[in-house]
Amino acid sequence: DSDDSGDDTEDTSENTDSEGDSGEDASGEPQEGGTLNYAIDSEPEGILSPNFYGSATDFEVIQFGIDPLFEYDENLQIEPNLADWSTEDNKVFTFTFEEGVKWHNGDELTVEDWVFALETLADPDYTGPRYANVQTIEGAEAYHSGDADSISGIEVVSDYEVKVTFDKARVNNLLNVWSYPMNRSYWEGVEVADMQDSDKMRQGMMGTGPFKLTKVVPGESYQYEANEDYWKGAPKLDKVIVKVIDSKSVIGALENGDVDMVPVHPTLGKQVEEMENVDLRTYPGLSYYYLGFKFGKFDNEKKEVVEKNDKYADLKLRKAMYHAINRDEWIEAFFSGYGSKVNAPVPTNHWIAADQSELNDYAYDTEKAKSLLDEAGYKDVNDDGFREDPNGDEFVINLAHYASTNPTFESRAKALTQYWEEVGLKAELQMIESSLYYDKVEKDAEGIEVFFGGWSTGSDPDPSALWKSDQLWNYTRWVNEESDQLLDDALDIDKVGTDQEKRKEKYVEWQKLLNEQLPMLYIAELEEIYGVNKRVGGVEFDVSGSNSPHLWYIQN
Amino acid sequence: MNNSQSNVNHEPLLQVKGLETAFSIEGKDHNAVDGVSFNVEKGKIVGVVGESGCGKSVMSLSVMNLLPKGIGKIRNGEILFEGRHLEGLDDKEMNKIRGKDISMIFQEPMTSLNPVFTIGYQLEEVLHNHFKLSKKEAREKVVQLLSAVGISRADRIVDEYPHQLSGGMRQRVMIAMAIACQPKLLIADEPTTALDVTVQAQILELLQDIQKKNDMAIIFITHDLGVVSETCDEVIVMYAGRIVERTDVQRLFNSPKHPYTELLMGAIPRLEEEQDMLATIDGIVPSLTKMPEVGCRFANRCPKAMKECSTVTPKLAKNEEGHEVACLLYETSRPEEEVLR
Amino acid sequence: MEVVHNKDSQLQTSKPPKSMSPWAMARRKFMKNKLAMISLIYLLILAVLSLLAPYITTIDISRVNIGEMKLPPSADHWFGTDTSGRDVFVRLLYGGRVSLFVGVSCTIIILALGVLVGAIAGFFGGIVDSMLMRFTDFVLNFPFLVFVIVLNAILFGKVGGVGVLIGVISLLGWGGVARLVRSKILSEKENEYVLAATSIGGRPNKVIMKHLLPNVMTTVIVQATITFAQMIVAESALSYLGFGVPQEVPSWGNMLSASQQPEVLQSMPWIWVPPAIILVLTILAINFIGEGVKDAFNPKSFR
Amino acid sequence: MSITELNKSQTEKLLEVNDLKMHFPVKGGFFKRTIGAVKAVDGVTFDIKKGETLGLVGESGCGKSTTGRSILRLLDPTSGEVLFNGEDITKLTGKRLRDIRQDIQMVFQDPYASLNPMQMVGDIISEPIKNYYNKRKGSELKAEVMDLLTRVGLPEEAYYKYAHEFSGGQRQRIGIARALALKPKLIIADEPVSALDVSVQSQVLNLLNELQDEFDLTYLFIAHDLSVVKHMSDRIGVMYLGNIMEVANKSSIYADPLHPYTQALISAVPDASKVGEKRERIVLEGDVPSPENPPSGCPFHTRCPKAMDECSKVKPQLKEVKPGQHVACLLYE
Amino acid sequence: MLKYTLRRLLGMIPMLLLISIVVFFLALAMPGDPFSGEIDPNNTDPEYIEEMREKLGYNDPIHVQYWNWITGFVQGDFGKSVKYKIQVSDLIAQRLPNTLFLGILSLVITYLFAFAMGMTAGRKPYTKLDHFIGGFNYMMLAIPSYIAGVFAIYFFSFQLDWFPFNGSVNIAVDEGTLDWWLSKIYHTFLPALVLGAMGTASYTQFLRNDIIDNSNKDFVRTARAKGTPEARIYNHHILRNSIIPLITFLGFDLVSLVNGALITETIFTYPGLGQLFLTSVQASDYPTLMTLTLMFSFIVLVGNLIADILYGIVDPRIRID
Ligand SMILES: Nc1ncnc2c1ncn2[C@@H]1O[C@H](COP(=O)(O)OP(=O)(O)OP(=O)(O)O)[C@@H](O)[C@H]1O
Ligand SMILES: Nc1ncnc2c1ncn2[C@@H]1O[C@H](COP(=O)(O)OP(=O)(O)OP(=O)(O)O)[C@@H](O)[C@H]1O
Ligand SMILES: [Mg+2]
Ligand SMILES: [Mg+2]
Repeated sequence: DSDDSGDDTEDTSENTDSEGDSGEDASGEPQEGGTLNYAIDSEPEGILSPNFYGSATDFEVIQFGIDPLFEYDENLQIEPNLADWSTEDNKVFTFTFEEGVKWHNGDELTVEDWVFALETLADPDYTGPRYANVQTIEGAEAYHSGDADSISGIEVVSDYEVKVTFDKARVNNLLNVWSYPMNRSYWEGVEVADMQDSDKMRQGMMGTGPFKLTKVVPGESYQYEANEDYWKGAPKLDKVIVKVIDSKSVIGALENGDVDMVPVHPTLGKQVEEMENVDLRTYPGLSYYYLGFKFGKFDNEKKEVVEKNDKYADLKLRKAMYHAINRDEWIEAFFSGYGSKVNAPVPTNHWIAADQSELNDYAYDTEKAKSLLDEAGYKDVNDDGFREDPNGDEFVINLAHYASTNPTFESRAKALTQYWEEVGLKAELQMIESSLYYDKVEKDAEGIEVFFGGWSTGSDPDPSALWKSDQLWNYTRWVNEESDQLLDDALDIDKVGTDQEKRKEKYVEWQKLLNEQLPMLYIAELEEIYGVNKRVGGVEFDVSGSNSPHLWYIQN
Repeated sequence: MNNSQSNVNHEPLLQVKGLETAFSIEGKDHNAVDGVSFNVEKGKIVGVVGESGCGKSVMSLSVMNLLPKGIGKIRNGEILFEGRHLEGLDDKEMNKIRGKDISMIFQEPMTSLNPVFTIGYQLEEVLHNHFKLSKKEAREKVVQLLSAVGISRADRIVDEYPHQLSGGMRQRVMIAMAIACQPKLLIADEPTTALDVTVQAQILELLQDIQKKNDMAIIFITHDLGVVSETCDEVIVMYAGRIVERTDVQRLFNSPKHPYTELLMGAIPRLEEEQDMLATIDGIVPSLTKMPEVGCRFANRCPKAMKECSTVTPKLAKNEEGHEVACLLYETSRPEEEVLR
Repeated sequence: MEVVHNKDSQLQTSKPPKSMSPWAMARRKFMKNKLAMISLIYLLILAVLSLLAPYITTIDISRVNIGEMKLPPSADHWFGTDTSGRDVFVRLLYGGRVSLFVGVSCTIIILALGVLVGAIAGFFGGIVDSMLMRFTDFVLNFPFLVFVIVLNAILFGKVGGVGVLIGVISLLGWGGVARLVRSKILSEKENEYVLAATSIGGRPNKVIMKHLLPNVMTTVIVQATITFAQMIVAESALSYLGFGVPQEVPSWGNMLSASQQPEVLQSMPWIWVPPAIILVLTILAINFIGEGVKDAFNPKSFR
Repeated sequence: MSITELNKSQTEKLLEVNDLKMHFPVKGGFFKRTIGAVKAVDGVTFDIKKGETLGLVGESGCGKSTTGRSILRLLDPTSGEVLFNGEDITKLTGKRLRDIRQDIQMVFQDPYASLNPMQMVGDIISEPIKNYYNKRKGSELKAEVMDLLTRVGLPEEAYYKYAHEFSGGQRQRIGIARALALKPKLIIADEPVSALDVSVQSQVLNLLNELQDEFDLTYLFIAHDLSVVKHMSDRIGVMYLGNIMEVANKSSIYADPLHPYTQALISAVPDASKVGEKRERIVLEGDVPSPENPPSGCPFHTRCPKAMDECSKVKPQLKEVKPGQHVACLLYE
Repeated sequence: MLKYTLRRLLGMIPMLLLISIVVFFLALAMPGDPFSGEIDPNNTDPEYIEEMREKLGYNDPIHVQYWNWITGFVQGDFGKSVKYKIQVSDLIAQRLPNTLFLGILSLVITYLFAFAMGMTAGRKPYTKLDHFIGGFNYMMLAIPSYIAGVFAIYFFSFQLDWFPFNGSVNIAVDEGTLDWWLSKIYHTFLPALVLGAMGTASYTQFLRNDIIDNSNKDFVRTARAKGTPEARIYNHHILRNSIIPLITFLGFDLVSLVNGALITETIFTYPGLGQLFLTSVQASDYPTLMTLTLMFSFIVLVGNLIADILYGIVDPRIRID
């Protein structure tokens, strides 16, 4: 994670395909007019298109002007927005578009605009990071390599209906497919290769969302005005100004009313809570922290784990290390309590999350940790106060953590080592420059044994890329056939069909396995926190994020 | 050189009476000039000689009211210029006199001109300070002045900067500046010391010419007795802030009276005569903070010193020939009460 | 300036023949300078406290104390504790260790390099001078902070932390001193005593060592104070920006960088104000000492 | 010194300077190329006999100091030879060069800048001895230095003092003591009194005269004050713009200057002995030209009242016009 | 003058070339590349990253990379920012005006204050006012600019709410209008003040000392002897001499502005080149990083050149041709 904002999960983008839900009725008396000052505390890259942006910060900027085809409800279940769908087999989908939806320039939204978006993403010259979201459409690969002039899997039926055929039936085809249209006439005459650089994307944007972008001061602020023709109803606010502020200014800006709404780092939550004029709003997040172990080395050519590392192979050792950590205290201390324990690599609010009662809770228990270590043969044989390994050799846990200007990183990592030392395990901390950190982890660099990490889950819960033993990003290099099988099964249309519950079952089973085997020590999941000025009304949050901003308003 | 004779009014141009100028050093005032009195007649050249540090410059700066502010001040005495008191005049009043009636040139022609203004500009300034002139008139006048001091390419020099000129030329510019308003008195503080002999000769020649032409009085400060002998009408010999001897030039060189003057003259090698040994004066001029309170200040270096020299302060007095000297070897110099005792 | 040294032989017998070297005179003058002496004493106390920090307190400075986080000043924790539950006062002492150490080391290396290059270029002149000065210009053309950041980013993590910083800062910082020493040597070389030293049979190395360097030394010492202050600022600024000494090492800059956390900036002044004040006081003290030294060596004020 | 001795020693040439040239390169431009030269000394020829004093006069910047320094090889002359006791100093290197400095010493102009402010007087004076006689015993050395101090008229306490505690005249004595320390045969005195007040000046001049007799010294006495030079010297060389214009016994130079420049120079010196009488002064026009761009032919022709056409073309050579009187002027061709 | 300038400009070329090589190798030596750690299974995959590395030429031989970079560079093609995904030239064009504005404003502040205080103090040295100004300056010199920045935000923005704490302009006003300029000044004032504080202090002291020095010069005595009024002596004769070194500092100011901008812009979230530089280091955005580094070096070179040339212009004693 390269932002020094304090948000230190790897959430470099995404999961944001989910937008607030529309049906929600805002409470209070909506008032017409007014300007909302919305702040973001790290610098956006300035790519004002959902089809091209790369950083989550950019999404925060553009969210006011865009509107996706589908949305997610408070259970992260997909539901229609601009378009509805139907499918028989999870391979061929028919999408029906809402009629009468207008682009900001007055054009009417048609399926052509979406097809244009899909073609752009699949274009050989496409410079953004989203090709994977169209890759699964039949014929996309051919189009991408330049072998075809169009994507064969797309069949336009009418202005408001399109049929899309995927290369094969999958459970998550719908979740995965790209859901933002692009206005074809707006982009007329701009080559795909030039889109990212063009002023049309840097200085303006074209969307169907509740607000129109009217002014841009790059890297600094963005001004939106209400889109009176918004298909779900005209917004209540006249204007939204998105400002970039430094994270250290957040409190001051909230307090003196310069900013109405801003994401807040957990450590600041208490202060915001105390403010008279500001409400602290929280909702369950989809990210979690873990401590991973390196069980081997990966060969990226062969796509397999080639070397084994036995240092942490003993499950009792890992369990003892888990029991030694006082996660509640740690979360309270470093996240001011805006978070909670997790016991498996899935945030508890995700729809696939196993019921917590089904999982072991490795509660803080130093005695248990000690006895587990004794059992496993980790004993202090030379009376230096630290345990040696079963062979009687010195045993040091090497913990790696990323470093940035945020000083809490060092202390929270140090605190973890101190927990281990309390049960007699010597531990050393290595802080690694954050820009290099995941590179080293990915390359299984020397010295990386136990590593701290964070992750965000998207709306499609499939964790294969992180856990399958043939995946580069399976950082622990943990190889477990049962796990691989479960993950495959969960996607297998033949096994789970289109039934979400069935799919969830697979994942629950998988979570139990991981909770038992502990290839990672799952530490905590965080809440997302917003500071919202009391004068702002109509804002609702759930696990999928906020509701649509056209419902927001200013009181008084 | 005696043009002043024609003047019926015998009031001297400049009268200095009992001048005491003090510097404050570490909070205490010390007299750098201690009871100096003399007159300068119209059109006369008065030479002031003495070793380094004996107060020549301070005396002249006192007359010009140019003492460093806050450090030096006139403590006592009167300075009368054409009968008008100069001491105690404020800057505004003084500025009307400085550069117009009395002007001054300094030893260092290299640093006395402002390096960032053209020669012409600096000359024009003195004219603007005292007369209402248009730019063009001033410039014409400046060119004229520069030619008058013997600078050949005057119309070009006006636009040049001081660093482009040689030392001799700069001193000429300084002279032009000093005579621009046709002052009645020019104070020249060692104007030729920094110059080579051949150039010194040029400058002395020029000064004498101008003096004659303008009927100007000059106070000529130098430590070169040779220069004094060739240029001055009268000579004042100073030592440690006081005048020890004063008379006209011939008499001084033919029959110096004060032992200090004698030694000074014996110490310089002469071109004309062969000397085996030069006279020497042991020791140095006492610094301001070490001045003896009473007695003759030269006593501790004087070969003819008597016991009383360190207790009795001699006074400057005229003998019959009009030769003034301050030395106890001469009766006239004894303070009255001392004589009585 | 004239007549200030007016003791002649007669006077000397009455006074005790006490004579002082210019060093001694400068020392005496310096000691008379109250502000400089206070500054010096402050700096000495600070240095001693910092050096002795491990002996003064037994606290493990790297330990995170979850139970004692963010405590305001109290009898237990004079300056309170920081967001990691570490005692701010103790960290301040340890921070002084690092900051002063970095400052001193950089200053020494910079001066050594600068004097070496400057003296060689200035004394030998000619082609040696041209080459060295071109090289110095080259180094001087790197914007200091920019290159320190880039270099530090490269070397960081490959070699030990504080050492890298010292190396990088020194490597980029000596140019100014070299130029200064060179010009000082050039002008000092013009003095007749250097000619005299050669004329009485002195070899070049002796002339440099015995005659030139001692006279250039005064300038170097004054420069040393300036450099020292600059280096302390450089270290702390870099650490503040996150490109200085590693975060886990307490230094004043690192402590100050805590003020980038809004909660600390606004509601926990005890965490960032003490290092800020100590830092400012230290620089102030060094500057005063520098002024004092300059004054003490200034021949115009030999009284 | 008896008359016979004097005659004998005076015929022996201690130092011969032949066509000495010292050109300082002028650098300019980005690449610091040599773009010109300051012809500080441009073909100077003279000799000094044992035991005599040769005076060198001339206006500021005419190359007097440069000549003096070149003789001591403090500067490396561009061309020409300097024979000391028949040995060419300009060709010497290494140890031999250092050794020659035992025999030739220098007294400098500025009594302030010529003494290292960081050294004690004792060290200043003993340094030359230490440079050459490293093994000399401490006490012996100290006695020697004390002796020198007394000899130049300084109290013995001076040993432990620093230069800044002395007046200009006293400092000059220290400089003289340093020059004497190696018992040299020739002393080059480069304007030793021009920074001093008249009263102090006479002390130093007298001292130099005394020392000459006592240590059997030969002087090259440089000054710009003609009367001082005349007082000190047996013979006088007059320099102008890097050239010697005239060399002769002091009596003949004063009584009968042949070169127009010498004539002007002498007439320009204000002399206290002639009070009241108005002398005929020859006042030269203009200033000394820059040695970077000296006039062609005779360097003096631009200011010479007797200049002829050919003066700007032909550079006159030094010639013996009268016995013992050498002049470089086309008037005497 | 012109010839000299041209010659100096030519002389800069080899220096720039050398620096460009150094910069290039430094960038090469920097660990990791912009894609290190960019992982996100939701919309990127390892193949995409490898593809991008290849596309951007990270896998070419070194000399080819250098050649491509430097030839592009001299033609004004600085490459594409990896972080912002636009041409570096465009990116710089966006930020440069802000930095320029900040720099100019800070210079104006520096010189205005320095002149006012320096002249006051220099004219009446050793008075109470002088001591006060001196003490103030000592403080300013001792407070590192980042501390000053933090304090300034703390007091002026948060406690007093006088100035904004971030940004360069209020978006609500239209570009080019008077309000827009005022808003820009309003936003830039505090960072400019902080950026200029150190310079102000040292210039004030410098000017004061120089005025005192100059007021003891012989030419001042000459001017007095001419009957020149005291005010004119200070405001004209002395000031003109004291200004000369100060003006030549302008060149070196450019250099310290570069260093200062890094810190100040970061603290005030002011979107200028300094902030961009730090972001590009953190994000390993090499094209931007290299361009900026080279550009800053260039500014230093130019700054030194300007200092030399200004010296020749304002000081008649120096004639350069
Ligand atoms: N600004 C000053 N502050 C303190 N003392 C001063 C100052 N100016 C002159 N003096 C002292 O006043 C005394 C007389 O100095 P003055 O300059 O008048 O001597 P002078 O006869 O002109 O010498 P010189 O021939 O060197 O010019 C000296 O002792 C000198 O030290
Ligand atoms: N190191 C040098 N480099 C360049 N030019 C020099 C150097 N030393 C002397 N000169 C020049 O050589 C000329 C002669 O200088 P020199 O010092 O020998 O004159 P001088 O007769 O001793 O004068 P003064 O009476 O002023 O001492 C001068 O024009 C001087 O500027
Ligand atoms: Mg004087
Ligand atoms: Mg000389």
